[in-house]
Amino acid sequence: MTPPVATCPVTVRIQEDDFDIAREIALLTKSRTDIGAVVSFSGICRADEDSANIAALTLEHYPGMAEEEIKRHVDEAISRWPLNGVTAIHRVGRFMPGENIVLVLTASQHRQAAFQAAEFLMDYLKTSAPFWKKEESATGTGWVEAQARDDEAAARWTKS
Amino acid sequence: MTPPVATCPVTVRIQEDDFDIAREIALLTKSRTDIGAVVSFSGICRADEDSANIAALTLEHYPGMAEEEIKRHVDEAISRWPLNGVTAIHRVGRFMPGENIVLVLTASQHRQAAFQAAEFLMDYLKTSAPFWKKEESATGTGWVEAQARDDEAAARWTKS
Amino acid sequence: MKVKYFAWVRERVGKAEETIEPPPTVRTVAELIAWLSSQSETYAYAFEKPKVIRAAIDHAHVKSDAAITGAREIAFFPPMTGG
Amino acid sequence: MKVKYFAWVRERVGKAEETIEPPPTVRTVAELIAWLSSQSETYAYAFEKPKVIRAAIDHAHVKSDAAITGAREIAFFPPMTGG
Repeated sequence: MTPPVATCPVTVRIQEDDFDIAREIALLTKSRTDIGAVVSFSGICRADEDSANIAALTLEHYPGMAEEEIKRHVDEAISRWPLNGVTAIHRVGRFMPGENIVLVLTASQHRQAAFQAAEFLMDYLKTSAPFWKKEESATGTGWVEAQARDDEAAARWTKS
Repeated sequence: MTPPVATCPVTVRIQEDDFDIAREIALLTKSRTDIGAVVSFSGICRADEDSANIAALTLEHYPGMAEEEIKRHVDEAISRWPLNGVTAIHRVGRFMPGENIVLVLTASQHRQAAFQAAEFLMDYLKTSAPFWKKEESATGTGWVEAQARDDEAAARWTKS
Repeated sequence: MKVKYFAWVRERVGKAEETIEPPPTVRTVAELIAWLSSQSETYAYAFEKPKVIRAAIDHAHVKSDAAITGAREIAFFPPMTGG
Repeated sequence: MKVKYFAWVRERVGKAEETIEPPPTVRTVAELIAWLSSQSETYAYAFEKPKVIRAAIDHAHVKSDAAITGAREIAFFPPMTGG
């Protein structure tokens, strides 16, 4: 007997407004009793990015491609792990330290799948989704450089 | 120059009442600008535990030891990863499918530390914190058996 | 010393806690389990598979060869299933 | 074809998008970068380190040897730093 295919609702949004984690989790889990684990990752604007003192961060994206690229990776995550729901929200605009930037939610029967899928999605959001950060600090304004450690983090998911 | 020691507030609670993830995240992050990543794990009562149809789950714990055991593992996590805050809340009592059971929150500058610390804490909560689950299903009532896969998950954190 | 029981160990023993006075020849957790099992069918049933039983002394997990000398509180329970 | 620029590539080129008509000898992303760079100092500056530049054709990441034939929209940008 093949197990019933779990429904896996997917939400991908790019928006200027803040997100509400409790509301997004409720949307993912309400009136379902097959979800045993929900992992949420929220990425927050920090004041001390690489020791420079950040006054604000501006996030630019490639409209159209950004949504498609995130959805491609969500589909990849769903093909790799038994997921019961995925939400990915990336904000764009100008942010002050302490403000939310990105949210990834994964729901599954078991915790390992939820943890791994959330890490996978964040690693690909960092390295593959077309978003760019510009920092404003006391010493001026500049584009954030890509980090080798983020490429390494994404590379560990490559199937050999 | 040594980096400033990050303050890492720790909250460990065992309670019958439900928790509010948004409130707990807000308590962990408010008026701080050094946190770049918050990972939350919520464990939820499922209806289909090991294919039996669960009507309800009762969670029993060892008062005193349960809090101490969780705190020991939180301290271990803080010594292993650069964390800016940890919250662990475990509910006890009787739960229906869909209800929250456990919450682990980890905050850090970077996502890897937050993800790894949350996974580490969940693996140890499963195998080492003195809690026991009893299931009520259509076929009767029985204590949940420990899973070999949970012991294996916890074993991967053992320092060699 | 105070002894506490949890989950199905508690159900089989029929009580959540009690105070016992084992003889001084009982020095380890394993010896305490053997001594309790010799006291009645109830304990023998609760501890019939001693390898499955976990123990804690004063809120810390211990192995079956741990000394019970000086323990204020010993607890017996099945493998944990929280989280 | 439509070309879009993002982040510091956009700032250096001085516009977010434009429509270009490269000659038919320009067949790949790398050749398009070389051709654009030959058009003016502005493009030469924007693409001065072609290995750093990422490209997408019709919303999908491509390598520099990808064919541009039939592309509706080509985008150039620095390595991504979202998340």
